[in-house]
Amino acid sequence: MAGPMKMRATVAGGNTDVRVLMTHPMTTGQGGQALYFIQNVTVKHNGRTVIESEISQAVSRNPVFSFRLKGGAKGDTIEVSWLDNKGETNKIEAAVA
Amino acid sequence: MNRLRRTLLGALAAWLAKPLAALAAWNESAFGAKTPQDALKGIGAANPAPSKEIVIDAPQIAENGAVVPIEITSNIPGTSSIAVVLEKNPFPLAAKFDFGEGALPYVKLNVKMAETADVRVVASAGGRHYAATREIKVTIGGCGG
Amino acid sequence: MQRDLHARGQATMDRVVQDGVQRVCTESNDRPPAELAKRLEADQMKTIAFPQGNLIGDWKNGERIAQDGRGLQWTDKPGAPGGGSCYNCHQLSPKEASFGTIGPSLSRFGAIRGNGPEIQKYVYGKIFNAKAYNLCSQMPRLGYSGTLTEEQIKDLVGLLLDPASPVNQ
Amino acid sequence: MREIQRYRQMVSEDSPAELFEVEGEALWKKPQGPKQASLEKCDLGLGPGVLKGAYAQLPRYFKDADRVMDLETRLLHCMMALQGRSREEATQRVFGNADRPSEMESLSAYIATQSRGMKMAPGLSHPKEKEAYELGRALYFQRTGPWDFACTSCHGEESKRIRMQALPVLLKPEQARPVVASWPAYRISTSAFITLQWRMNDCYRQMRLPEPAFGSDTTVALIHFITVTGKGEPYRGPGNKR
Repeated sequence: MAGPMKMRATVAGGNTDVRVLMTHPMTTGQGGQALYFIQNVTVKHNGRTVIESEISQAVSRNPVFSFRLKGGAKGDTIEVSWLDNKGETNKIEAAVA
Repeated sequence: MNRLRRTLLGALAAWLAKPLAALAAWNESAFGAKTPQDALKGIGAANPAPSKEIVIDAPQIAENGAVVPIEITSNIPGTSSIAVVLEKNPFPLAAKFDFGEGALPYVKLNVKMAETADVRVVASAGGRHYAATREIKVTIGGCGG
Repeated sequence: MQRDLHARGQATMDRVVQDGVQRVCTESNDRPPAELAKRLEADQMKTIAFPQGNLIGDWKNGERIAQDGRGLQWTDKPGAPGGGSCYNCHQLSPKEASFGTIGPSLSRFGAIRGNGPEIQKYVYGKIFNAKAYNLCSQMPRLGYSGTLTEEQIKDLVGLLLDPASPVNQ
Repeated sequence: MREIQRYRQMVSEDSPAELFEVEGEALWKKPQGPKQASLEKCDLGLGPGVLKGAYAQLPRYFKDADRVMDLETRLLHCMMALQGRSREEATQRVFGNADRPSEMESLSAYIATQSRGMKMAPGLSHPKEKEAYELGRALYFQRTGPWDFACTSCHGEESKRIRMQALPVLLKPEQARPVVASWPAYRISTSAFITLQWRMNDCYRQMRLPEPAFGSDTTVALIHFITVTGKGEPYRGPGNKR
């Protein structure tokens, strides 16, 4: 089961700062743990994909990312989703403040 | 009967899961590479040119290798992707971000580092590749109990 | 504390009861009257059974014991060999950058003081029962409390005094 | 050391601590126990259900329980009183881990956050509050156990550290203030959320003492003593620990 996510998106200096938190163990497969990690993180601005990323098990547990989007206005929709190596997904949507 | 049903359900689940996984790309050969060179080859960015236009903001010393914060900004015009390579990790490629029209080539993330090592950031712009490195010392302070 | 604490694993309730040294140190805020301190230190000295002969053990094993912070906790296996937790409070080998500062640096301890029988005896005794030398020292009585064995303390003496030990490089 | 400070600063800017608030909010509102009640009517000192600023005024004396309580002890009281749960059941798993935080940890994250920016002002007017403070102070100096430790053994002298970890002298307001303002917290080394009841419990473990009961007068008194010593600091947690 995917744990909670949190996100904050704010307009600053004509751009939109996005900070997103994800609950995930991000285990490396070493020391008897399973290899279990988020592989893809996608950021959408008003439904349009603006950032696509591939990440490895080297990203820390409970990943936190900050991104910067061009422009943006209060009330715009930001969506961040992830997909892990077991095919589980989660996403969060928030309005720009 | 039951077994047959389970098999059919399993096949159905596998079939359903497939297109989902196929939707997102994950560069298995680059992320599975065991040397920084192979990792860069894997993302098609072998031999990047050194650049001062990539700014890596990270502490020189990380108290705990499990959480090493790295903030990256590329000032190279037209930067379309940023890759993070942790030179001494067993699998050096940690992340690759592709920025579309609506995003600035900026990212902040936390990574795990096995030991004191260089962090190499490779930015791609207009089909060319640029790199900057920064050393981060990792002191994993042990404690009793 | 008697009411609020409960035994868990090897951490039994008798541990909550203060002994004479602990009571004097608590009541005097670790500054006991000199006369009383002297008398109690002499009592503590009697608890130390100094082994005969050379007290310098294997410094390599001593280094492992100095690194190990386990022993006597409710999460530790009863009877398993404990550690000395030395690096928690002291600087020892220059190779270990993660050391504490509650106790003095012991870097080059033997190189400065030599390793004759007198200093061997002092180091053994200090580790066995630090309260025999300074009544309200913050250092645990590692031998007296049953944390370390005679053999382990000798290995720690080796870590501090053996000229080949990294402490003396 | 300046680079270590910078490291801590960067890590605290992007702390996963906030993730625990989400679960805490759900637990606050979830009907549980024989009475199938939520905790939404729990009085943390400012009236039933008032969360804003409540953490900043704990520990304090509660008339209905006739004792001083810290946040976790009060939550346990509400679980028993409002939800009809037994002490045994409610305290079965008070300290969780990275994979599964405990109910207390998530609730602490959710509630403490809502005191951000408010000055820490634990109760100190009721006789029982003064009593708890004095007991906490006495316990801070009490040397006992096979290793002869008191809190002062590690937290008694200036500028000392265990391994690389700096040790605050919690008798000094200027050193207690930042501590009080940042608990509970996310612990980087274990990826778990930790509370002050956990901190007391684990200090006693490392002091080689028997285990203190959750929410006992001993742990509450120590937490109260430290919080009173560090009072006046605006709350800025949940923070980050090593």
